[in-house]
Amino acid sequence: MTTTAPTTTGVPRARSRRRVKPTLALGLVLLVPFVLAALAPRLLAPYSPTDFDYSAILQAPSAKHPFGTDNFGRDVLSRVIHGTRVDMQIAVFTTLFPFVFGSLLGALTGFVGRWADAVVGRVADLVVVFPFLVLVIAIVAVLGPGLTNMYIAVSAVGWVAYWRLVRGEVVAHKQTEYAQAARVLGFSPTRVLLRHILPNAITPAIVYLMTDMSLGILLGASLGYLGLGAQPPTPEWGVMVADGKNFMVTAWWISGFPGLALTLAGVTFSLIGDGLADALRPRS
Amino acid sequence: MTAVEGDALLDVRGLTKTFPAPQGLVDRWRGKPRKVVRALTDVDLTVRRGETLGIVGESGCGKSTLARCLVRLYPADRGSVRYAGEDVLSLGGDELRRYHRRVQMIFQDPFSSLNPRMTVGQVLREVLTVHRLRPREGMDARVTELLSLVGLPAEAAGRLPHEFSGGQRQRIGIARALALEPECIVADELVSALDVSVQAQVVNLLLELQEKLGLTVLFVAHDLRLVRHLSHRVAVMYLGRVVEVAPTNVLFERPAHPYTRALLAAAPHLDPAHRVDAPALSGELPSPLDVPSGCPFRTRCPHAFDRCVTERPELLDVGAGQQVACHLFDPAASAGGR
Amino acid sequence: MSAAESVLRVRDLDVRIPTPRGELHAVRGVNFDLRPGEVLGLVGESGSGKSVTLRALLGLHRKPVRVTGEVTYGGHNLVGMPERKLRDVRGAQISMIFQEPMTALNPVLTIGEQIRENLREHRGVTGRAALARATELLDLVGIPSAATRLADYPHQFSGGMRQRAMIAIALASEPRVLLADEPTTALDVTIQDQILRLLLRLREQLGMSVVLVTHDLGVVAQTCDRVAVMYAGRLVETAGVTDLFRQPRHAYTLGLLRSLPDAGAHRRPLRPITGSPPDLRDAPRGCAFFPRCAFGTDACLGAEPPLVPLSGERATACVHHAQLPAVGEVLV
Amino acid sequence: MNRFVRMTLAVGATLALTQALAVTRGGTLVYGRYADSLFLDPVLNDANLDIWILTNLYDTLLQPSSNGKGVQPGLATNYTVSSDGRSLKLTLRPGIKFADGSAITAQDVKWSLDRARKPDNGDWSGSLASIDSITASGGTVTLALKRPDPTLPAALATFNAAIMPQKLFEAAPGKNDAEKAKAFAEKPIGSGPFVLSDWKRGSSMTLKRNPYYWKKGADGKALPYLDAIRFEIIPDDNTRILKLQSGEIQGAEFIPLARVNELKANPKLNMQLFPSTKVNNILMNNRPKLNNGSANPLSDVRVRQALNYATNKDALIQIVTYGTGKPMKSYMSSTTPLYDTTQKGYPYDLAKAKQLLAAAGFANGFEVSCLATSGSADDLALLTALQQMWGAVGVRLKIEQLDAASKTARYRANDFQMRTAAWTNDINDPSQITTYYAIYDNVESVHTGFKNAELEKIFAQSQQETSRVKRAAQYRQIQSIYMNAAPIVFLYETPYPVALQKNVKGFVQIPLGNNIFTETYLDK
Amino acid sequence: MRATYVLKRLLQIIPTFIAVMVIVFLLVRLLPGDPASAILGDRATPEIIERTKRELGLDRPIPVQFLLFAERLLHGDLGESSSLKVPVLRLVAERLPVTLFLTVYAAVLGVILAVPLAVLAAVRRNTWVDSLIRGIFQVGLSLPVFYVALQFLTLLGAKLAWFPIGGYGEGLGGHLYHLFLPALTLGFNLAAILLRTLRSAILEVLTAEYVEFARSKGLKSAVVMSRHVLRNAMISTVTLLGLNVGALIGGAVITESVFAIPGVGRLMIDAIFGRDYPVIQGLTLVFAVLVSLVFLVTDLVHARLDPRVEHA
Repeated sequence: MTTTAPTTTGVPRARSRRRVKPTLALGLVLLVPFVLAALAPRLLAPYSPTDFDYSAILQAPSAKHPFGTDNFGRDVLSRVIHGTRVDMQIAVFTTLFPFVFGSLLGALTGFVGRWADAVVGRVADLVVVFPFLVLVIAIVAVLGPGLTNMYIAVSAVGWVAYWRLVRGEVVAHKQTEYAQAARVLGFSPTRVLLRHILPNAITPAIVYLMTDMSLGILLGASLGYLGLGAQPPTPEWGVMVADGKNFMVTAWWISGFPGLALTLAGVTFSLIGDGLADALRPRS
Repeated sequence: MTAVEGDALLDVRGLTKTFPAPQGLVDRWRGKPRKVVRALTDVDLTVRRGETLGIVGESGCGKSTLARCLVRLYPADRGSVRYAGEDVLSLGGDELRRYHRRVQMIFQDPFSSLNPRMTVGQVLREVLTVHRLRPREGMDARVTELLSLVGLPAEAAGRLPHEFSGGQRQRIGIARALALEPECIVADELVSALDVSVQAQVVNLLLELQEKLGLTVLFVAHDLRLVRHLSHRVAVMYLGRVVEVAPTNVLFERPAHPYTRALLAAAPHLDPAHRVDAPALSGELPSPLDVPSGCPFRTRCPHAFDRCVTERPELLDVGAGQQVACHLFDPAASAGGR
Repeated sequence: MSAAESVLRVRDLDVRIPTPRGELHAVRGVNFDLRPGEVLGLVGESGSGKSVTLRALLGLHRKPVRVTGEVTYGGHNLVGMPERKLRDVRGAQISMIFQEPMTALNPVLTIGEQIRENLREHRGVTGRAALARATELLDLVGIPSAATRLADYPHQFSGGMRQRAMIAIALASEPRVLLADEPTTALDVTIQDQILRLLLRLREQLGMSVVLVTHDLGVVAQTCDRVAVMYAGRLVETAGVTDLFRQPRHAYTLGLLRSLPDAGAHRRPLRPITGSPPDLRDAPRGCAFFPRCAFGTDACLGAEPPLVPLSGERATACVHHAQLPAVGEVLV
Repeated sequence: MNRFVRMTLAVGATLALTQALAVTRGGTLVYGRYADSLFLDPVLNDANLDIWILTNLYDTLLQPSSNGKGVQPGLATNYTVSSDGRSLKLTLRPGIKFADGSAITAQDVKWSLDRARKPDNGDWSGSLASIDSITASGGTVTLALKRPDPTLPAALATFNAAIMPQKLFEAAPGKNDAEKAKAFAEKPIGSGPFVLSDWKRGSSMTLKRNPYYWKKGADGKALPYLDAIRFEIIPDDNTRILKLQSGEIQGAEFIPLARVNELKANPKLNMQLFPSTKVNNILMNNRPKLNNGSANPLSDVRVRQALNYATNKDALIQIVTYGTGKPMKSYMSSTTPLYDTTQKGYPYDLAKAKQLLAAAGFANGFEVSCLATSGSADDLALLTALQQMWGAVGVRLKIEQLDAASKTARYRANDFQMRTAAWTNDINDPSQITTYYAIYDNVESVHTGFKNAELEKIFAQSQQETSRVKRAAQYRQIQSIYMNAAPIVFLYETPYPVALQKNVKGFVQIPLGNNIFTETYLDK
Repeated sequence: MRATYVLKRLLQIIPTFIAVMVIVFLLVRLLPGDPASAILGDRATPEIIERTKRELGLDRPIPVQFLLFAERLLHGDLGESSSLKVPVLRLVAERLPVTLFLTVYAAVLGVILAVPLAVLAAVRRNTWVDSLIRGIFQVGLSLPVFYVALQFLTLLGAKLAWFPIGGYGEGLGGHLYHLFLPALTLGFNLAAILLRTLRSAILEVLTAEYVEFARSKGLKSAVVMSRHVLRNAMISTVTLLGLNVGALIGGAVITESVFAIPGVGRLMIDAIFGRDYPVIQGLTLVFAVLVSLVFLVTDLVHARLDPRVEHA
């Protein structure tokens, strides 16, 4: 190998450490309090989220009650903290099934193509014709209000986004030369799909998962606000905003802090999503 | 500069491949026949053991489709491909896997031909594992061996594709194909995405490996200079057909088909002294959705006559191992326009 | 070559492109003159800065890319000229065509609209006259049944036709200089052949000067009058086209020519340039080609060798230009 | 929550105010309601949503007197009862007209009353049950009675005895009375001070002044003063109040008690707490099994008593009614005649509650669900408070939020375990609420399923009893039995909270709940 | 635009409508118990339920039931509201215009907000202007619609009294005035969605070679921006707008509830609390038909804007 040997210096140095993007870092930092509150609300919350204190009704934020109290004397801070678990649960449960089911289906139909793809495509087209919230509300109306039925409804509708994303990516990646190479190398279709195509095709779905989690929280809170989601006295942020709306003028803190928590949670997931989009993009 | 006179390793007969063109609902309801892209039409070709067969042609001529049909990436519509006597198109399961061990493909794009999430070592080890080519203990040694075979250092195994230059990535692609210890390599535009100075490095590697491992190579490219340099024989394709096959020196020195002649003339010559004012060929390539009747080249051919419209010319032997699909060379016909 | 007879005079052109991993010094002190009616080839491999140079001539770079130096046209320096004034030159006096006609034509405007837009802007021609002129232009670039095709959208054209249409658009203002950025790279050989001939014919007919950026030495040999070779953001050699191919005066040019397959050496190993080009985020010390050069000595290190004039019209930045063998000579 | 016979009118003072010297005529009053009416037929309707505005559309022969103790002339100028008490003769006011200008005849009266007393027609036919037959001639209508009935004049002043135009009703499309009623009620023509002019279901209803109304105002001209009333349906309490505060509407009903003090402090508003006969309680399903077949812990009287003991009424009054209410000590309001002042109710006693639950085998409590009106802050406040209180004895309360209409529907089907409820009398007599709350054969004791033979026997006697003293003794017994059986959770009595712009005068919601706009005007 | 393309798209909508009917038909059959009781509410007597069953053909096999359902639909019969006792079609006819007005208004406000800011953010990319705009809309995307609505209601409506608290108003001016806050609530949310995509669309177009070509022609910046950049970026905006009509309607459901606007959104919520299944069914159908029509229009507009579509 005399003439062809390239100099080894030609191989660029591996840039082993990737810098974590500021958006991702900020998102992860913001996520910490939510995770803590969701995992150990009892340790963090100074009071019970449901106990009344008639001696402390509608108190403005103070050292004793940093977020004030509501019309039953419940500590708003404690309710917001306990609400974290409910809303994080909503974020996860409204997205997990759609993500898993939609992605798998997308991977399969995108890879196999033909009639399976066409059939699922038609179903998906149909589902998106129904406004998301309307369909979820209609299903909840039929099944009855409550978180479980909300999850069922969201799952029935939410998979489409993931199916589209993953299917599109799989179709695109199926055409790439590395996927073709994998086939020519004699790899089984399962291996080509799972080992080669899916890891590359799933990225947008993971990024979307984050956005979807914030949308899931918003949806859960909206349904809670409308009385179709979590039921009182569950300290769910949307329900809390609804509880506090009569006091918007006289006691802004009752709905203000849960509203703030909702927004912050949304921003957190969006930031993580944006950050992940950067971090998961393969270098080329 | 003599062609290798080996036995036929790959024998392609009447290979035809079409792709359906998208069709609207309305047209379907009206019962309009579905349009198809004619990628390959009745392709006959023989690749001999140990030789490098160059396949040239412009975009849309079907050369990449042919390559992909040969490695079973695309199912063919019609025709046969025999590899060492075995019917390739009917292979399935383990048989197909064994075929792929013998016939490998190397791809064009150094950026997309490697899975961006797998290190070079993982790429190579996966091949070895799936085909059970090495026991676990011997795996690392083999990976190093393969890397050094293509001129890459052993530490390259730990890196991801994006850490390599284009030329290095093509080397990795070659190593991946070589991991299977194939007899035959189908190289689709192997170096066309690389800069000239790097092209030469990869070309040299290919030459060297071919010598060392006795590979048969199907070299698909549009760069005539490269094809001329590397190939023992060359097949020229136009609109899904093979229009001429000949030993390299014959083809470049005595091109027979009017298209081959135009193609050679159109390729910019490196000597500024050889300048021509008029273009070698006028007109544009017809749509592969709407291939002309008879000879596909007749719409641009300066010699076209009536028969070219009605009758499709067959690939005929014209001596010295040269085959041409052109009515001008049909001894049965009176017209002789050479 | 005196400045007076040049259409375009480029001096000390520098382009700096900020990237996440540091500033890319893409063009470094480029000097050249474009003469009336000539085709100047700007040759180099990917990343050599040839396209960046071309865009800098027209001031197409946007913030945060920094361009310094002089590009003199008609007595004015185009670098740093306010956009409003620049527009009198850009597109009017100097036009440009691009590599990918598919992406360089606006997909939502018809070819006719895209030509007329130019006529209106620079020639003040509108209405029926514009239509007639547009037809004439399409005809000029060899598009059959030009009048009917004005209403077509770019996607309805074939690749070659699109490139012709783009040339027609660029020529609408009857420019004195045409900048062509790899105009045939995306095309097939036979179509490339047609387009190159077309460019040469139009150059004759319209008396334009052309700067042709390409990486294809064959295209250079067949099209250009003079050649400027770029490597790592610098011009390393300029020469008349015949001289260049006969006797390159820079080790890099020599390497390029040598790495090409030679008709006489069937299936013999080629002579590649080893290694790969430097990363322009770190300024090279000495000659940028030194790490890959077979002729390099300590003399190549130190200051980066400037482009020095040789006999005739030639100039080179190679310290060892006198020692370089001919293209065909075998190296030891 | 509804049915009522009206007549208390403990509002003389308020009414007197409306007789102030200068009234302003004209203008449209926009009034925010929490829900829309459903069926504007005086006989066949079944909800307060209808009843409380019906008398604005349909007038009655007699009207409740302004002091609330008796009746005053309406469409009839006077009535006379025969000496044996078995006949009642009414003289119609001359020249009275329906809203379309056609005359109101004695035949219309006979037809209307016959329709209203037909036993199958609606929930209120019982109030006219003593009528045997009706004869109409010229300007008089004579009612022949089966037995003497001292409550009949009051019944004739009640919404279901409203006078409707027979011809127009019968001209309405439909095969039978129910279908005709439905068609007619879409665009009813009545005899009241207003007439329906536009109705967008569930969003707004506009009533226009009836130019043919007989009653004269303080200025000597025909009532009503207003040109029109527009009811805007704003289910959300907060939005309703905000719209009132911003002046977009001039009145809003069902102000959450939590906000009474805030609105009282608003100088632009007149926060009214109209005295009422309203009692707030929680109805319990006393049946052994629920509709879905599961066992019902509430069927055990000890459990029901325990829940009553576990309910801290004083705390609820503070939390839920913001001090505006008072504890309920009988099933009837303390404003109802024959209310027994010696009743003690259920004091707050957790120990007793626990003991009772343990005795009933629910030492570890149980889960129970309660229907609530969605969007009602009061219901939510009440139930979240009860969740807390009952949680102390292990009872886990689930809240099921429903809109008013379907909540009613659910309970009518006995498909509930508990529901929030409130009652307002329609007639100034304890018999009505007793019939509903304690007598099984009427509506299964407001669908609780409560049935007590002794109570029913005493009640039957009381219905014949003319001596007020004896009747009071009977009612004391009835109230005691009911209290011990505890078919409901006794909560508190509350007023009607209505907030108005300062310039809205002469509006009154009578203790029976009816919204009276007849003499309402917008001051300059 | 070629007629065949329009025809093609129109034909494609038919199977969608049929499938939508099937889904809506099946929706109520998900209910425990029989649909007749659901439709009539719990107060219906067994006789009435039986009669209704016969009238509605509910005693027939499911496919026949569906055909009957479809037939009634084709005659414009959406059934009768069980709580309000009027034909659902009448309710829809009364209230749909309100919702349409609101959503179109919101879409217009959204576009007015998003387009110039997206252009600004794209042109000034990676500067503080860009960060600020993106930050604001990032938060906007995370703000619950009902919360924004409540804040607007309280601050701009009640406290400052700049805008009415709710209602629909009279006449065009009245509608515009009354629906400003709800439309802004929705529009802001929509703008947040649009801005993100539009900004990257503009960025992508800005780096497109045809923009460079346009600049090399010496065209004015404004011409380059409007003719070349925006015209192409608008294609994705229109598509995005169309795709988000569902989100807009969902938002309208919430805003109408908060602002007491008598539209179909509030009707839907009222119907759910009233267990008014005919209304839920009818509205779901109406919404789906509406969305598919919007998709159709979007496609046609897209084809109009992008000549590549119909030729593909």
